[in-house]
Amino acid sequence: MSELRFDQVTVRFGTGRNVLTAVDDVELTVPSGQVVGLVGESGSGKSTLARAAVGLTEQASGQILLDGVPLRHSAGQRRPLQMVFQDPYSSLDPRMTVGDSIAEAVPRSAGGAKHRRQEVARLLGLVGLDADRAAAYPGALSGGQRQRVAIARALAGQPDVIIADEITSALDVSIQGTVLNLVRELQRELHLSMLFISHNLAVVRYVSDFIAVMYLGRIVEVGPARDVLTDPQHPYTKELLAAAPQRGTTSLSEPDPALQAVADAEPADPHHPPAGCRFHPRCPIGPLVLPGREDCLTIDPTTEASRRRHRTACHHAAGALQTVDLSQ
Amino acid sequence: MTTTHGTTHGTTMPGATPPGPGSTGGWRAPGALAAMTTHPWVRFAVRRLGRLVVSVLALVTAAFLMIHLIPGDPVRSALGPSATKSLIDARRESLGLDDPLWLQYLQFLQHLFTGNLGTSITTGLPVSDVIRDRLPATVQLAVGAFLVAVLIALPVGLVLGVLTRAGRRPRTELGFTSTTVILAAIPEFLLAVGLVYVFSMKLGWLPVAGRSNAASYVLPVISLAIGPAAILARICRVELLAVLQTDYLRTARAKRLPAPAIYLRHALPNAVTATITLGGLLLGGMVAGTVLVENVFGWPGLGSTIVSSILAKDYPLVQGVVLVYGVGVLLVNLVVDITLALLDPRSTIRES
Amino acid sequence: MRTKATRARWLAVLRTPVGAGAGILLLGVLLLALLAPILWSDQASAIDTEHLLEGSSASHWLGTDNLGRDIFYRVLVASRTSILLALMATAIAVLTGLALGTAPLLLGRRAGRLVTAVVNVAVAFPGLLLALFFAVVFGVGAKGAVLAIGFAGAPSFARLTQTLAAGVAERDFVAAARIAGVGRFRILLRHVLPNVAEPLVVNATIGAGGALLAFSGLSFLGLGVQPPAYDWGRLMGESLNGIYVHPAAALAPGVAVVIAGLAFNLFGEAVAKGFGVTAVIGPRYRGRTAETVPAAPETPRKSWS
Amino acid sequence: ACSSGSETTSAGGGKPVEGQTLTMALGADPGNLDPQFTSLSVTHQVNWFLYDALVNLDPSGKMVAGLAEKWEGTTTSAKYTLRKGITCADGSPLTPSMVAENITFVGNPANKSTRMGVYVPPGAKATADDAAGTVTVTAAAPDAFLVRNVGGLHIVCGKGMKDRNLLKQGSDGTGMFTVAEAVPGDHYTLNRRKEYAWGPGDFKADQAGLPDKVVLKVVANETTSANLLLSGQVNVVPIAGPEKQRLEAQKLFQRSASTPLGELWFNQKASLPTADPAVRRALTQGLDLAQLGKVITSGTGTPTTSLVAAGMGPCSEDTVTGNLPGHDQEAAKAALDAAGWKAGAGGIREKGGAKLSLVFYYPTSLGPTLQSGAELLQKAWTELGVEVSLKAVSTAEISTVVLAGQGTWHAGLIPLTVSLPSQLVSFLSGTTPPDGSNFSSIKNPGYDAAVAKASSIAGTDGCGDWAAAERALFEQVNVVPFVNSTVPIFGKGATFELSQGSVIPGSIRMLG
Amino acid sequence: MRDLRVTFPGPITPVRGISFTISKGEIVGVVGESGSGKSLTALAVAQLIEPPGQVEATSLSFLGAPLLGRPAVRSTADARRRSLGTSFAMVFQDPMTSFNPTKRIGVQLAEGAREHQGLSRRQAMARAIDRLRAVRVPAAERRAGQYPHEFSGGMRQRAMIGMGLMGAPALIVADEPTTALDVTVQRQVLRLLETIRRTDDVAVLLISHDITVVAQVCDRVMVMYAGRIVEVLPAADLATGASHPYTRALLAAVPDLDTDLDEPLAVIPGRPVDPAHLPAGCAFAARCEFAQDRCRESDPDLVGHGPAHQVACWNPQGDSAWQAAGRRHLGIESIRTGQR
Ligand SMILES: Nc1ncnc2c1ncn2[C@@H]1O[C@H](COP(=O)(O)OP(=O)(O)OP(=O)(O)O)[C@@H](O)[C@H]1O
Ligand SMILES: Nc1ncnc2c1ncn2[C@@H]1O[C@H](COP(=O)(O)OP(=O)(O)OP(=O)(O)O)[C@@H](O)[C@H]1O
Ligand SMILES: [Mg+2]
Ligand SMILES: [Mg+2]
Repeated sequence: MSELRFDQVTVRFGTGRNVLTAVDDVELTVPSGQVVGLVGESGSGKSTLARAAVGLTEQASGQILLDGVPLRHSAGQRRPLQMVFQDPYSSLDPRMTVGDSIAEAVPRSAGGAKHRRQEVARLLGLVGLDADRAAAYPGALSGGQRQRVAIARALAGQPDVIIADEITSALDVSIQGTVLNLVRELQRELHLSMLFISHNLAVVRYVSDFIAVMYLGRIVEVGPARDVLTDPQHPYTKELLAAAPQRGTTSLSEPDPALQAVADAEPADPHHPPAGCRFHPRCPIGPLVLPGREDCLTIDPTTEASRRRHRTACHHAAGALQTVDLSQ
Repeated sequence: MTTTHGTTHGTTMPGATPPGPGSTGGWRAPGALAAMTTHPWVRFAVRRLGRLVVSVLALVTAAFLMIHLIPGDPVRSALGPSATKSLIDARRESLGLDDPLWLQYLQFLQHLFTGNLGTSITTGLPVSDVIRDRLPATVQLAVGAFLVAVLIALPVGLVLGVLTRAGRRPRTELGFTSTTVILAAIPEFLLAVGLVYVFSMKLGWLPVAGRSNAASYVLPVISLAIGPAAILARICRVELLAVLQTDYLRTARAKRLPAPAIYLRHALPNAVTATITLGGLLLGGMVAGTVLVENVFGWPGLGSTIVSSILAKDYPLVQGVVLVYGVGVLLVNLVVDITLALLDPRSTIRES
Repeated sequence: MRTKATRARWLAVLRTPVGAGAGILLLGVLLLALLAPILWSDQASAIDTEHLLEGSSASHWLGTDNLGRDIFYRVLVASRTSILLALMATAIAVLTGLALGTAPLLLGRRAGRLVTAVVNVAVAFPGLLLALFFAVVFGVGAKGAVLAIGFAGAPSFARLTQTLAAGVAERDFVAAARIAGVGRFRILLRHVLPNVAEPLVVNATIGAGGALLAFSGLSFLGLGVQPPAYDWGRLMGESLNGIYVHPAAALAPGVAVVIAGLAFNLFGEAVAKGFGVTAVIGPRYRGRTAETVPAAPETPRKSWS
Repeated sequence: ACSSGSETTSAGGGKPVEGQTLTMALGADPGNLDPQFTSLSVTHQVNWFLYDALVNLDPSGKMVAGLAEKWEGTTTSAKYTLRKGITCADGSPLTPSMVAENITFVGNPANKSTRMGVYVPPGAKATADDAAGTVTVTAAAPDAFLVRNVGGLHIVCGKGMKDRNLLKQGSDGTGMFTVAEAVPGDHYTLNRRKEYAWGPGDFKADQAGLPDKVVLKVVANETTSANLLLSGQVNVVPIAGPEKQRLEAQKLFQRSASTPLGELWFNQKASLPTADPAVRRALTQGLDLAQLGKVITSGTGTPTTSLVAAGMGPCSEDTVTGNLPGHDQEAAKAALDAAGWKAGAGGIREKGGAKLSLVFYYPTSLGPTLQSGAELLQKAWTELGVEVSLKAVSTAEISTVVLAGQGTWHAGLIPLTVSLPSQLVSFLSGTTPPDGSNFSSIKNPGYDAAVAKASSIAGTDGCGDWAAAERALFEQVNVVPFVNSTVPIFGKGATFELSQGSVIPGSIRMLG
Repeated sequence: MRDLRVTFPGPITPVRGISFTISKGEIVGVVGESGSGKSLTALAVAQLIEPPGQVEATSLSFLGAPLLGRPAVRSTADARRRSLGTSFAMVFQDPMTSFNPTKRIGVQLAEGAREHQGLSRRQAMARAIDRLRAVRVPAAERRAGQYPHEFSGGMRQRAMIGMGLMGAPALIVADEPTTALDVTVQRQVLRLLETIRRTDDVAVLLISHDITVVAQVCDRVMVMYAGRIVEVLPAADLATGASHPYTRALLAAVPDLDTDLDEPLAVIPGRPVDPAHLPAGCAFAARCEFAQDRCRESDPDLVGHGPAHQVACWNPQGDSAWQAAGRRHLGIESIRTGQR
């Protein structure tokens, strides 16, 4: 329905010496009616990006545009962007019935109390819950049910775009499936645009049309889901793919001794991100492994990214330089 | 929240700042100075000192304003409604109250720096002398009671924590809780009177009052210490119970350490931190308790001065006492914070 | 808005022996405070100069004071003043604390941080200092004492509220409400306050016990209630000097203070235990918090319970 | 009848023993020990140990030898002949010129001594004849009790006169003791001078049972003091409050002094309702003074007989009994009606639209009984149709508000303790504050006339006129003294005598 | 271990009769939904269940020595403690909270060695540094002097494993050691366990909720449900040989990189059972597609089902049955109707 665009968005926390750039100059588009999956390791800034979009965090610079218009967040208005949170246990007020929680999100302009009640019943139905559940408190619901309520609440705001931040990672695997199915179903039914955040490539793959990979506050690769998964350009994407457990392969193959230098490297400190390519201390094709790649130490690969396949932020990405058209 | 929290850089311990494994690329090359200023201890000290200075300033200003906040005219209210105008004017003049407020404030600060706290209205002695004479007795009493409270509360709280962990011995727990709640609800002065009755009058074991020999410290210190000790013991137990629930204690058990090692080496230091935080606050409260206890035991301290100076509207003395007392409390808090920082390496970080 | 589960927990609290005992005790104390002056203020103020300063007897259970008034009735009647003042001071502490503690949520970031800083400094100052301050500013009397004890308790309440509210505010349901366009004030009322209510109630209850104790101390010293009004502290101040002559008269107001304080404290403890509240401010040392509020638990990477 | 006392077996039960330490409890810290710059009675007690006066008073109030063995004088001059061999604490002899210097110093208003006007009349000067060993004092104005007054001044020796800072926490006098240690707020230790032989009257240096050391302990709480006495940690304790009863029950050695406590004053500034004698009389009639006295002394008081503290003055005539309006509620009401104060709205009397509303002051420092007394008084006057607001004030406020002011108080319980009728004159007549000390604006020609007559007669010969003066006051209900409190001083392991309410050091006997 | 039970007052029995044996050098995985009793099993094995929890078992022995029952003499108790202290290691789920925050990592590692192996302070510290190196903590010497909060999560988990290696462990029980970690770090840690198993011939009991993780590293997989083992099979057979409906459902519910994008994911309807209200019969019956009356009446035992394969099911399904029946189960309908 609507296109969400992050235009050079930067988010910083703290001040002075303690400043932390959680999201650094991010450029990302969620095309209308499509699902963009955002993956990346913990602390890479995925949630921060999402929170900036819905106005929970202020961005230091850049714009977030909905259909080309900068988003404004003022109380009382319909919020075209809605978010579903990771933890269904903390995203529902334990002191409120789920009906109230959902009703609260129904825009005031839409109608009176009666309308709101009907809307709650409709939404509960939409996410596969009985309407009489509206009177229940979250404590009486299972994790999966709560996550459905959270989704219903997000839908109550009549959003154009939904941001789903790791909505399954707090759930048991057996429940994860039902939520993923629901998300897919609803997205197709309602033609929602969606930013689907997860650290699990397999999950992202299952729901997304596009995949963006984030590392230390930057998008390092973005492209159509299938392309990124089958032809990853950035070494970090490759590492993620390799780490994703694969059924049937009992291989935890020892890393190449040559790669030992980076194999056990720690995640970088976001307060002091490495200069040049942020991934270089861990990069299996970077300066610590292959000599002669000193450019990674100093030159930031994101500047040229748009000219590479999948907008990859890597000097030594496999593919040739080319522009990617997200709206293909 | 995330796995990357607290990685090596920026939080290394004193003296040791070799580059981390991933720093080969020189993505952070802290200079010596930068390392110094970013050192957690330095940062902690700077921040803490800043807070102290702000607090002291607030205190000094409040003490100054106290006299100026008195509705109407402090001199008039000191002298009473029927004082003559000439008398009031003369007094105003001598107190410098006709100067603009900022000038008076500056003068006040200047006097403070020279240790001049003014002259007591009732005795005519310099306030600084009065305080100097009486402060030690109060400090002795409060600190003594604090130490006793801690020495009673920590072992009792810890032992009871261990005994009643995970809902064991519910009856003991009930007894402990009720005892401590009752003890904490008894006003110090009542306790003091009771103790004198039993130990001095009936049994004749201890002196009734005064501050002469070691024996004369026993009752005042105990009557002051028992209430706080009860509170402290309870907090200590609750803390210990919380610590006993932690994963790292399970780790310690998984190491098959003997019970004493588990409790003393692993549980105690962690349980003690919160206890100390509270303890510092209690020490401040104990100084308040001295006011009452000093009265009962004829203790030559500042506590009795506090009350009499207020009742006599001896404002310079009240002001001096407020200042000294406030600074004392701030210092105690400083000591507590430093102790905590020493005991718990995270606190220096956590502060920010 | 109280959920059924909450009501059940309250009932559960009252069903434990400590909870039941404390509940009954507290109810009794409050009823006494309400009724005693209506029932017995005549007996309490009947002057009988023929029987000055007598010990306990059949007609005067606890003896008489130096106007021949019956101490037993005076102790009973004093309950209203004592408890009312303690509750007023607690109300001041709680309201001020709530205002200060929730200010960071309502105000902008900068103003909020300023409030936080002020509270942090204020927490360090003990109540007695404030009591002195108010005694000077407002003059010696119940008004100054109420304000002093109230404001002395406020910073710790503010800090507690702040800690608790911040913990709730960073939970996702608050973020969800904000995304849904709910205003700050409404979020505070509908989401934050109900979720911090229990620890606040517990602390207010225990705080009232502390205030009672503090008040009796101030009145005892002559810095609290001024004659001819009387509360337990003043009764103690009057009769404690005669403790060796008429122990019953001297101890009765003290016992009343202890019992009433106990009622508040025990009730608070029982509720705290029933609700699993660990944030408890030590009674009487309320100027300073025993903050044992656990920090909001870190959300593990993946956890399912 | 100065000191009344009861000697009982349990008090000492032993013979006088040597080398003991006497510990005495003081109710408050004496503060500055300089005898010429203090007005606290507790300091006065301490100074008794450190300094001597020219003349002493025996327990019955009779003048006995002090530093002077002989004295004589008129209303304007006094002459003292010093004893021989008196030495100061540092061993230097006490000379008449030293004594003269003391008197002149205190009498000089420029020196702002607090003892001026109390012992030495303002402007009095003294001359010495060292050879004859005499000191002669000349007063600027007549003083009926000049010899006795000046004779009571504590004499400071030369070093102390030069450096008064020495005296703040030390001593330089001819007294029986010297300060060995001063810990303000806690205790003062005094050592006895073995060479001391010039005690009151026929005191002898080889008296058995004198303590070698005296420890004065500051104990504010009377219960604590009583406990200290009972547990033997203290030998001498003055007790004003309810602990009296307990100690009395123990049958301890006891000497008591009585001081005025129930003294009702009316502010008689023109324009105040209490300026009207009829109102004052009615208000007094409305009170049951006996009952009030009982309340404020917890039943231990004695009826007042004079405005001068009982047993302290040179005169002993009862001027009070029968001269105060008796208790008569109905008469009081009628009198108020007659005075124009008619019952108004809310039962409060009114006159010309103004309510009969009185502010009543009473001191907090004299114990909780005054509070009760005030409440009783409030009740009684309320029944008369008078609105009474009580105001408890500290001693400091009393002296600044009442004694120095002219404002908003109407009546008060303000006990004034004096030991000579002449000391009362400035409070009861003459200029009002701020220039004078007639704080209740009394204008009583009868009193003034009687005083004028009495002042011209030196010594006890004027007693009859002084008594007439007091009676004139009571007739006009200018001031209503009705009860004295007795403050017993208890002793355990020691006996002693009192003079002017203070323990006489030379009378102390330690018992073993 | 035979017939292990863990009981809490209530009475709740979250672990109801578990039997298994782990041999040297073997990695055994335990999977199951949350609350199925995995952690309690691990804790029971490690003798870390505190009263009021109670552990019962017909036999529970480690390296041939019994672990249960109060030893008659003190020395036996000490010996048992020592033996457990040196040859039994435990790695917990949350590396953030499993270290004492007030003690240096090195000290925490050395502590056990000083206690059980009688090493001096210096020796123990040297060994700690050596072990840190062995688990590939870079700059081990400096790291040993740091506090836990200065470690990253993965690093802490490695240090935790290093702590287990201070002695000469025969068995490492790892309770969800990678759950709190990033996928890339997870792989490092799993690799580390693998390496240790290979080089030191240590047995590993690896607990995880994620069947794919277990499948990757383990030799043998035990599937737990409601406090019981419902299926044991070699990890290699997981994809094809699993025959308990629960195992099947678990496998199908987790998407992987090969999941068919056009099909909805498999779903296990309903909720896990509450250990306080166990149904009669098979605990899984209520959620089971193939449940029959018999399933609801009596609880099946764990019985052999081919070599190295045991199943506790009255109605185990073969690969083909699953394929056929499973489809029915995967409709949107099941979502829409909610969870029963
Ligand atoms: N409110 C905040 N204040 C300071 N730092 C923050 C705040 N929120 C997030 N950060 C930091 O910003 C960085 C990015 O965090 P973010 O939560 O966006 O990561 P993420 O990719 O969502 O991680 P995860 O997968 O763990 O959810 C982290 O280093 C985090 O510590
Ligand atoms: N101390 C206890 N008292 C009562 N019940 C308990 C206790 N500890 C655990 N349980 C119950 O035992 C059951 C199994 O718990 P356990 O921790 O072993 O599950 P798990 O399989 O490890 O789950 P997870 O995957 O969440 O770690 C749970 O239902 C839990 O509620
Ligand atoms: Mg996130
Ligand atoms: Mg577990």
